[in-house]
Parts: sequence; C-alpha cells; structure tokens
Amino acid sequence: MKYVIIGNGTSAVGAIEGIRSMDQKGEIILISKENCISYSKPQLYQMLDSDDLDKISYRDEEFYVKNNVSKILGRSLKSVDFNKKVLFLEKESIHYDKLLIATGAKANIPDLKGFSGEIYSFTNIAEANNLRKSLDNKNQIVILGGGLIGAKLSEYLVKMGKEVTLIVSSKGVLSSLGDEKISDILNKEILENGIKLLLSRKVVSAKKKDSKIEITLDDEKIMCDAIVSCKGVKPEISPFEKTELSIGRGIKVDDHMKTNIDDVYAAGDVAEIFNPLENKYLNIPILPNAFNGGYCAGINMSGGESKIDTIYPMNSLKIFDIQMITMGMLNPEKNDEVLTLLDSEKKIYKKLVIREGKLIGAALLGDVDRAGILNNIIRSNLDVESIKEDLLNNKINFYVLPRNVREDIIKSYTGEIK
Amino acid sequence: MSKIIPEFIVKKNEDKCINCKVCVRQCSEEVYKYFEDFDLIRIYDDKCVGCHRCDLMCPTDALTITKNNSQYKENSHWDNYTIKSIKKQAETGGMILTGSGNDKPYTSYWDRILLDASQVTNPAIDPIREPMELRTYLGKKSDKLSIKEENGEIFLETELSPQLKIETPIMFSAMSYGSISLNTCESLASAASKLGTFYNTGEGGLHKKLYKYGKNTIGQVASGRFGVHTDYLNACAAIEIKIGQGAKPGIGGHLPGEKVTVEISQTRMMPPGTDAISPAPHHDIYSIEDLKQLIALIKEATDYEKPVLVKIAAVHNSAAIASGIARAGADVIVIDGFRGGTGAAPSVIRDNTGIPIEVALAVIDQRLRDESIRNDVSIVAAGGIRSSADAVKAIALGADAVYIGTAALVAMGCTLCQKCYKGKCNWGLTTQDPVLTRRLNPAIGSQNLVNLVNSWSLEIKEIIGSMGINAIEALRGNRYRLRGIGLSDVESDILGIEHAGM
Amino acid sequence: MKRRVMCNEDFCIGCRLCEVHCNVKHSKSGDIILAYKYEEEREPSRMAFEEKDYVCGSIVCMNCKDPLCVKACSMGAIEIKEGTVAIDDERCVGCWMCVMVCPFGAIKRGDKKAFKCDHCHDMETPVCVLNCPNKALVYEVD
Amino acid sequence: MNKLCREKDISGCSIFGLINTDGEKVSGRVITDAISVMHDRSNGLGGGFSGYGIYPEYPDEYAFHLFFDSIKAKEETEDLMNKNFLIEYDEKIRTDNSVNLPNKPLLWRYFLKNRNILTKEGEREETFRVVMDINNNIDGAYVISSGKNMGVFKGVGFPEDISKFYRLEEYSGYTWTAHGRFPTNTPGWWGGAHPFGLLDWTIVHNGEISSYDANRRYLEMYGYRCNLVTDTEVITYLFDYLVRKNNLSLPLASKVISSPMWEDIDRMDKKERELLKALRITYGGALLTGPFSVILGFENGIMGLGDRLKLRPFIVGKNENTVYMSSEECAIRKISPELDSVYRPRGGEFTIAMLDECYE
Repeated sequence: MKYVIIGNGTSAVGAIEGIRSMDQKGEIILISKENCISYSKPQLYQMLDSDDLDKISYRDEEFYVKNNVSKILGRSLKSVDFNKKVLFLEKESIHYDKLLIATGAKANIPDLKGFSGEIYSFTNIAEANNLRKSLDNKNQIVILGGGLIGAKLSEYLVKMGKEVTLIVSSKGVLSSLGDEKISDILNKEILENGIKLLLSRKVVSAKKKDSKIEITLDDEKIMCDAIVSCKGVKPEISPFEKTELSIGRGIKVDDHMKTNIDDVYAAGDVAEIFNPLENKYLNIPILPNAFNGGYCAGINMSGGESKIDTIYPMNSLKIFDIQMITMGMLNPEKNDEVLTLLDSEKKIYKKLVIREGKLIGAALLGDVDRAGILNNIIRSNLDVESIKEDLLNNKINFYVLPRNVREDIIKSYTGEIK
Repeated sequence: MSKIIPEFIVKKNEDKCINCKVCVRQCSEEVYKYFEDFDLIRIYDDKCVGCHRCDLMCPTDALTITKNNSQYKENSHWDNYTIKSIKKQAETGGMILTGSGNDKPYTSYWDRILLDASQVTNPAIDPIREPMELRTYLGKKSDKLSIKEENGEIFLETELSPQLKIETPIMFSAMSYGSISLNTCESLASAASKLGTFYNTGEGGLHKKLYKYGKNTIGQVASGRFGVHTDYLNACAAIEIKIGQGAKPGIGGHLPGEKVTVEISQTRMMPPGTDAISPAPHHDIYSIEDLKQLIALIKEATDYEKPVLVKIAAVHNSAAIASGIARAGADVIVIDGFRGGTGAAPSVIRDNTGIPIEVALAVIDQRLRDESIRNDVSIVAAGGIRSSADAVKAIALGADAVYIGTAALVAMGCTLCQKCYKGKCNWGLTTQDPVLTRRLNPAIGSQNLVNLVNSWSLEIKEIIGSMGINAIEALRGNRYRLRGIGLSDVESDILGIEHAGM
Repeated sequence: MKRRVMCNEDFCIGCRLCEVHCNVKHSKSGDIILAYKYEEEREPSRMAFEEKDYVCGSIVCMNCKDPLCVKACSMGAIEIKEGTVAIDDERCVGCWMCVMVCPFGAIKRGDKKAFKCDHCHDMETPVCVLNCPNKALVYEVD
Repeated sequence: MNKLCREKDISGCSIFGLINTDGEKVSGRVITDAISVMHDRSNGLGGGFSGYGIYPEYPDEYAFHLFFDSIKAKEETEDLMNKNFLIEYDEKIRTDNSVNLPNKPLLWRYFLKNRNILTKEGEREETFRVVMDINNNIDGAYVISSGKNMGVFKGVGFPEDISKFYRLEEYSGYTWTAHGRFPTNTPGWWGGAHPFGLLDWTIVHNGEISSYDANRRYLEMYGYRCNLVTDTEVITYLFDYLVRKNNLSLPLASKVISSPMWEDIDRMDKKERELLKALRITYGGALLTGPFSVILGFENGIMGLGDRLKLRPFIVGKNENTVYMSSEECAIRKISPELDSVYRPRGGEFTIAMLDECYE
C-alpha cells in the first residue's frame, strides 16, 4: 500500500500516526511545499524574534524516521489525475493508492486600492520569517483584521516596542466569536496595553509616501511603515480547482474525511466537514480539528474504521492578561438560552449557550481551569438542564455532573470501572 | 454560660502545623474552625469529645489531645464525673446519656482468672503443626442419637435440630442499622461471611443490600419489632429474640427521628424522621410461657429450619431465667454482661445495673448442668469480651461461643469516646450523616474485622494448644484449666474454679 | 500498560491528604514540614480535589485510552510514556489547549506550563493512593 | 466441687493387653511376664491387671472386687448390697503377703445376684447405680471391678509385685490387660491404680486427658460421679455412657472419643459425613483430647484406642489366635517372639479383637 500525503502540517502528522496505528509496513510519502519539518502554527509568533524553527517544531526529525515516512519537501503539486491515481510535481509524477490532501490554508490578502507595495501576512513560516526580517527598520505597523491572528500579532508587536495600529472592520476584536461582551473586554485590554485600536473602520486606499505608507480610512488618514494583513485564511485548494473534486469553500469531506473521489481524503484547514449541528459544511481551521481529522483519515485510509466527532470551533487564547477559552456556538439563536456571569473587576466572564437543554457553546474568560469538562459536555451532548446554574455560578467541577454520567465519561475515555 | 470544665485540651504544635486543615475538615464536633481572613485555625476545646480523629489524621502529628488538668478540687466521694453530671443535669433537666459499655472500675473477673498450660506429662500442641479445631455448632443437641445398623450399613435415624456452624467461636453481636451506619453493617456482614461466622442485625431490620449475607446473619426480633417480616426471618440464618441488653437491662431503645433516614425507615418499616422507640419489655411477653409462644411462632414462620436465640441481660437471677428459656424451647441462650455496649443508654442504668458476664455465665452453665439440660441449649457469652483470652476463659467457664461488639467497633476505628448517642461519630460508625458514614470503607472495615478475628482465633489455638487441647469442645466447660487469683472463696465457688496454687 | 488512579467517591472523606502528599512528593525536600514551611516555591498539588454537596473526590489524570490532550497540544509536547500521559516541560508553552479538552479537568495550569499527575512514575504506587486513609483512591495498572 | 477431682491423676504408664480369640485361657503369669518388660515405664506407685473368664464357677453373678479402708466401710457396703443383691458368695481376696506393699486396704470379693428379675439392661443399670452409690456415699469403700466372670487386681507397687501379691499365676483367663503406672503428682493410692473397672468394662490407660473437666462435667449431667481421681475413670464412664446408655457400637463410640478432624469429616461422602457430624455435635462433651492410648477390656474382647494425634505409643501384634496390644513391641516379643503381623494404629484409630472374630 502506498500512501501519499500532501502537506506537512498538523493533519499530516495526525494522518501519519493514524496510518501507523493500523499499518506499520505501507509506504508513506509526504509532499510539502514548505522545506522544513512540521511546526506549530499557533506558535508562529515565537518566530518574530528568532529564526530557530526548533522552538516551534511540532514533530522532530526523528518522528519521520521512526514512522518510516519519505519526505519530498520544497516541491509543490502541479496537477493530479484522480483516475490514474497519479500526482504531478514539477519534474516527476507519483502514483498513490490512498491520497490525503492536507494542504492547509493560506492568508487572505486584500487588494488595497492604489497600493503596490508589500502587504505582509502571518500564516506560515515563510511569511513569519519575511515579516521578522522586515521589522528591523519599521516602527509603525498597521494590522488589518481583528481576528485571532490580528489580535495576537498586535500584542507581540507592541511587546517588541512597535507602534501598532489595529484596524478592525467590525465593532470589536474577535467579533467572529459572536459575543460582544468578549469583544468589549478584549478591546479594552488591547487599548490599555497601548495599541491604537480602530473599530468599525474600512480601509479605502493606501499609497507609498516617501519611505512611509499612507492609509486612507473612511474618516481619517494614518501613516505607517508596514501593513500586515490578518484577514483570516482560506483553504489551499489551488491544485484541485479544476478537478472533479467536490469543493465548496474547502474540500468537502464526509464524517470519515473522505472526499467524493475514491481513495482521496482531505483533512485540516483545507477541508470542510459536514456539521449536523448547523446542517452545513464547516471549515474550522483550528489545530485539534486538524489533528483529529488527519488521524481519522489515516485510520480510514489504512483499512480501519473511524468516524470524526462532530466538530465545532474551540480555542484557547491569551491576549495580554486575559486568558480565554471558547468553544462551540456563542452566537445564540432565537430560542437558545444564554447564561452569563460577569465580574469586570476580576476580569472574569462566563457564558453558556444552551439549546434544548444541551450545552452548545461556552466561553470562559479569566478562570479557564477545567474548561475541558464543559467541552466534554458539549462534545457528548449531555443534558445540562439540572446543572446549568451550578456550571455557571461555581467553579467548574466534575462532580456537578450526575454520578451515572460521570461514570459513563470515565468508562468511555478510560475503560471499565472495576 | 456552661459551668462544666472541658474534659480535654487540644494542643496544636505550630512548628509542625502545615495548615492543611485536615482537622477542620474531619472534626464533626466542630472543635476546629478556619477563619480565612485571618488565616487562622481556632480551636474550641470544650467541644472536644476525645475521639482522636483529628490527631490521627493530622499528617504531621501536630495535634495532641490531653486530659484537661484543670479540674474541680479532688474529692474521692464527689469525683469530677459526679460533679459534672450534676451540673449537666442542673443545666439541662434531662437524663445523662452515654454510649458504649460500663466504664466504671468494677472488678473484672476475666483479669482474675489465669489459664493452665501443659508441661512434661502432657505435650502442648503446636497449632502450626497440628490441626487445631475451633469449629463450633450452636443449637440444641439431641441427648441421644438413634443409629440403626442393617446389613452392615449404618443409618442415622435422628434428625438434628438446626445448628449454626461457626468456624471460630466468635460472632459479632447485635448492632442495628440505625445505631450504626450501613457501611458498618456491611463491614460486619462481609467479615462474618469471610470468617464463616455470624453478625447480628440488632433491631434494625435487614437492608436490602445485605440480604446477600443472609447465610451469615442472625436476625433480631426485639420489642419494637422493627423490620420484622417473613422475608426478613427467612433471609437470616437464625433469629434472636432480644429480651434485654447488658448495657441497659430493663430499658428499651430509642433511635431519635433525625437518625431515621429514608433508607432506615424502609428497612425498619416505619415512617422516616419519626423516633424509633423499642419498649422496655416485649408487650406480648409478660412471662416465660409468652416467650415460649413467641419462640414457637418464629419456628413455625421459619419452617423449623432456623435456630432461635434468646438474649437476656445478665441480672441477679439469670440462672433461673436461663433455665426457663432453655425449657421454653430456645436453641441458644445469649447472656449479655453489664460491660456490654450500647448506642445510647442513660448512664445511671449503664453504670449501675446488671452483673458481670463471668459470674452470670458460670452460674447459668452450672445450673443447666445441674438440671441436665445444658445440651438442650448453647450458651453465647457477650458483653465486654476484650481479647482472645477473655474468649477462652468464657468458653472454659461454659460458653459455646462469644459475641463481640465493642471490640469489633474498635477494630473498625472506634476509640471509645462514648459519644455514640450523638450520631456524629467521627469514625463513621454510629452515625447516619452521609458525610461521616463514608469514612468507613467496608472493604477496610471488613478486612480489619477479619484480621481481628483471625488473630484472636490464632491466639485461641495457641492457648488451647498450650493446654494440650486440639478441639474447642474439649475446652468448653473445662474449668479445671482455670485458676482464680485474688478471689474470695465465695467468688471461686460461684465461678466454679479453684484458686491458683490449688 | 495503562495506569489509572480512580477515586471511589462513596468513600472519599474529603480530608485532602492526597493533595498534601502530592505536594510533598513533588517538593524539593520531599519532607512534609520542610516542603510546607520552609521551601519557598511549591507547586500546587496535581490532584484536582472537588466537592459537591455530600459528594467529594479527587481526580487525577485518568490516562485516557485515546487522550484528547495529546491530540490538542499545539506543540506536540504531550505523549504517552510507559502508560502515563506525560507533558514535556521543555516544550510546553502554556497554550492551555490541553486544559481546554481534558474531559476530567485533570490538567492544571502552572505559571507558564501545564502540569498534571505523573503517577509518581518513580514509585510502585502513587503517594496519593498510598496515603489515602480510606482507600478511596485506587491505583489500577493493567 | 469435689476436692479430690481437683487433684486428678497425672501419669505416664505402660499398658498391655492380650486376648485369645478362640477363648483358650492362659495364666496370669503370661501377662505378668509381658508387663514386667516395661518396668521402666512405671515407678512402683501403681500396677494392675484385669482378667476375663477367671471365675467360671460364677459365670452369671456380678463379681465385685472391693477395697475397704475399714470394717465399718465393709459393713455399710454389705448392707447396701443386700438391698439389691443376694450375696451368693464372698471371700477375702487371696494374697501373698510376703510381698511388701504399702497402705494395703482390706480386699474382698463378692459374687452378687440381683434380687429383682430384670432385663439384662435393667440388671446392668441397677448394678451401675449400686457401684456409684458405694463409691460416692460410703467413706472408705471403693468398687474396683463389677462385671461378670472377670476381675481387676491392682495396687500400689510395680506390676510384677502386684501380680505376685494377688497370686495371679493361679488365675487363668482368655483376656488379660495390665498396667504399670508412673504417677507424677499424687502419692499412688490403691484406688488410683489401673485398670479401672465398671461393670465388665475395664480400662488401662497411658496418658493424660487435657479435656478432663469438660468430660467430667458432661458425664455428671448423666448421673456419673467421678470420685476416683483418675482420667481412666472418666474414660471408662464415657465408654459406659456411649455404649451401654446410648447404644453406640464400640467403633462409633471410639469415633466420638477420638473424633476425626472436621477437615477429614468434611471430605467424607455425604452419608458418613452426616453421621460423624451428628456424632461429634451430639456427643461433643465426650471428645477426649490430650495424649492417651487405652486398652478397653469388655466381656468378649479388647479394644485399643489412641488419641487423635497419636501422642502416646501403641502397637498391636498377632500370633495365630492371640492378639496383643502394648505400649512397646518388646513386651509382646517377650511372650511371643514370633508374630504373624505387627500393626501400628494411626492417631485416633481403634483396634478391636473379639472372641471368634477379629477385626480392625
């Protein structure tokens, strides 16, 4: 059996582990555009003040040796013939028996009217290196986009002594989470830490002016040395756009991570998985999903049977002093019940979204301890009607759950109770 | 303001205290209180009952509980206990309650009896090398077996009366679910089943969780008739009619309503939260012939398959009473001496009523022999049996087996603070508080009981082996192997033993 | 091999001595009084002791069959070593993804790094189990 | 509490028994030769014999041997006997007074016939009561043997001296048992010597009963009074109680006295298990513990029995029509150098030799 994995990110690693848990012998070939070992995307920030890739390596060199993986690095896929099961690189072609597409995502870079200079982005090692090298003589930085990457990058840059302006088109940072309160708290935190935060603004145009860049917003003009775009990512589907592969925003897969083509799987940021909760395909580019998707695909590719859990967004994030963990749907619909607890002084905020007696989303700011218990309640679709007040008002506590539920949880994760 | 001097002083060694607050969490009497704002553990000595839960749990041994040296002026007639009792009664207007057994310094005859051992003429037997038999059968014995021999084959024609087989002559005495926790009951039940002996339900009925131990259960029928029904009678291996209890002869039982939880109310078949009151007498037994009828009734209800025990407190004319009980058809007579324990009793009764088990046992055994009816019943001695030596002495005086209650509780953690009646037992034994009952893990409780009884059994084997005896029946009533020390002629005579040196 | 410390909540008496002994075990001196009274820095206990009404119990890492923390770790710093889920201190960056997914709440947040029960890997039985006065904690090794 | 009981006999001993299963009689000299070999097992403080078939001239009368401390005791005894018995014949027991023995009591024998017409069992029960009555109630009178066509000869001295004193070579019987005594705590007294006899039961016994008081108090419930300060008395009464009063066969009685261990009983098949369990439960007070081996003599045989652990020596030998039982083999070899078979019974195992037949 010959497995080919395109990409070398988290889901590729997951897939290797998944395949090797079933099949120790089959040949695994890994093709990646990037000429380095797998690294941790969420930790990319660390590359702003260092070029030591080891600091953020996700799996070391030995991992590939141990799992007997042949790497073809620094080469990109040109095209593919799914009928003949052949991949075409620049110079060579590779046959596959089972294929995993784990090409990940790439940065969204907006077209700035009138601007021909470089717009930096920050979604992979090359971009990070490029940004680092360029930062030396640049002091005023404008960051476009108040999402996760934008907010976090602002923090890093301001800590490096840069003058940072964060331009957000919505009313607050991380507005995609769907919770204004969180955005408010974070807006405040960001402002307090010396970042110039411009909310509900649109960039109209930009132009080079001397060594500087002048950005025109809808109501003012600001000067800067560099623009970094953090307007999110989009699935890297370019080599497959004209194939018979079913693609929406990303490559559509079922709950076995299978695409519409036999023996072709996709996982990670490039894939979109059907979500029964929302009744649509969802592309949720976060690390646990990438690993799990890859692992699941790996097992299915090597003859096993694995079904991916219902996926939903979740994140652990720290902006300056605010630690937060969010999970599931925080943007309630009409009949959903929302419970919140706020202690502005202690910077503690808790939010639970309940739909038909089940927890579907939760946010914890400040005290995030034991968040996994809530996460499991969402994942396992547990009834919280009788315990929701406890969950909200007290520290999250495993013993809030009824005994039989606790025992079921223990059994399902760790085996029979003697 | 209470004018009663605290009994104990609690000392905390600050050099050792790591402020882990185990003491605060463990003391149900609320001797310790933690004040977060001051980061301070306050100690209230007056609440301490001297149960030693705190100092035994303290991971750095930072606590010591000592007797309060500050006491009322010494007076051998008006001792501190007496003064405190008076003050307490002056403050409350009630009877003084107490728990466990009589602790007053009356003579212990066990401590005045010495055992014999073999030398030269009769080899002592080494229990490690030779079989040493402790198995005992309790129940009425036939006077004579009818055996037929036909064509060289032997047929036993007599049908034996129902017998209780015990692998060691030690059983656990009656403690009701209610007076003790379910975990404690389960510890006793499971230990009894592992040991091949019996525990006793007391008057608490049989919790559904414990039916599986029925083979090793003696079910009690007492004056309150709590939890008595056909299934109960038939689930148990034997039935004990409780007439009296050594700690409180002539006194009934009283389980306060707050201890009557839902589980207990279901087990006892009574409304939850109401006081469970056992009358002083059985109101259908005002005389020996009434007892005979109840024995007959129980036998009828259990298809004559189960032995019936009758338990009485050791009182002045026990011998005549025992003879009556034997003739009323009981299979086993249980005599409970005045050192026997209780969950709650007025201390004036506990400390002043009844007679020592040693004396009662000796006269009852002799009386039944004098009437040639000793084989009609087995005798179980109870009430303050503290050690294997006490058990051996009891058997040599004439008992078939002994019951242990207090010793069993001590094995499970009891420190004899005597506050059982408060229902706040820090060791999780005599309480129904769900925070406290969990303190006894039946796996540990039952193992401790098994260990205790096994070690006593080993000691009994060693003792009888040293006497050159290798079966317990050869010890039973073998008073020749006992000698008294410091006994008057009257005492020797009553005990039926010679003085040491004779 | 799989190790698991289970708490039988029926018999957890809420003394929290498991925490105390866990602290001592993971202190510099290993001595209870030195650890508590003289050592300057002390890691918080690796036990998660919880109470709810009459129920209490102590939870440590259950060593899941298929640990979610291993999959969620953004640094690949968690792996199963000799039956125990182990966090590589060198590599942990404190992103708390593991805290986010652990269904038992058994991973704790330290100053900068996550930490959890190590099942006292240098001992036959973890100290919490050894010192549980009511044997509510049970150590299972498969 | 009887004071004497408290000072019960403790002794080491030699025992010997023989039976000619064809009923041929041998002289008392034979057994004297045998027992004297084991001289070292006794210390001169007690010796005795019992012979069966020695009074062919009075086969149907109860032959009573008595020790009297005084003439008064003799008169009281005879008054008592006369109530229930006709004294067919009585005489002073012939003795060789050249043998120097201490504290000789007055020795007398009677041949008694019941005055009332009774069944065999009734006769025996009446005789038993008279024996108990004399022993309990007449100061200075002790019934030494009370069976038919048999007698016990015993006293303080080495067995060979006792034999000479009683002129045993003049008696011949088909069964003989003998005893040499080594008491350790009481000066030997004549009544304490073995064999101990009741009706036609005689017991010679080597050992000490550690269950003594349990057995004694058990027997006392059934009318036995233990006044003669020996374990042997208790053993004799136990056999009497079990065999005569409870109709147990000798093998079953020995299963009571030296009961198998519970662990062995548990392993037996159901029928046997239930029987032995019932025996042990019912007659638990008759279990003997402590070291012993005994030879029980009775009308038509002898039985050897040892304690459950075999703490005292015992050996059985057979030559043609004679079965020997002894503490030591040398005693048997002395009178019968050639033996057809030699057998060492295990702990608690009984051996019975009877007239006409012999079985183990």
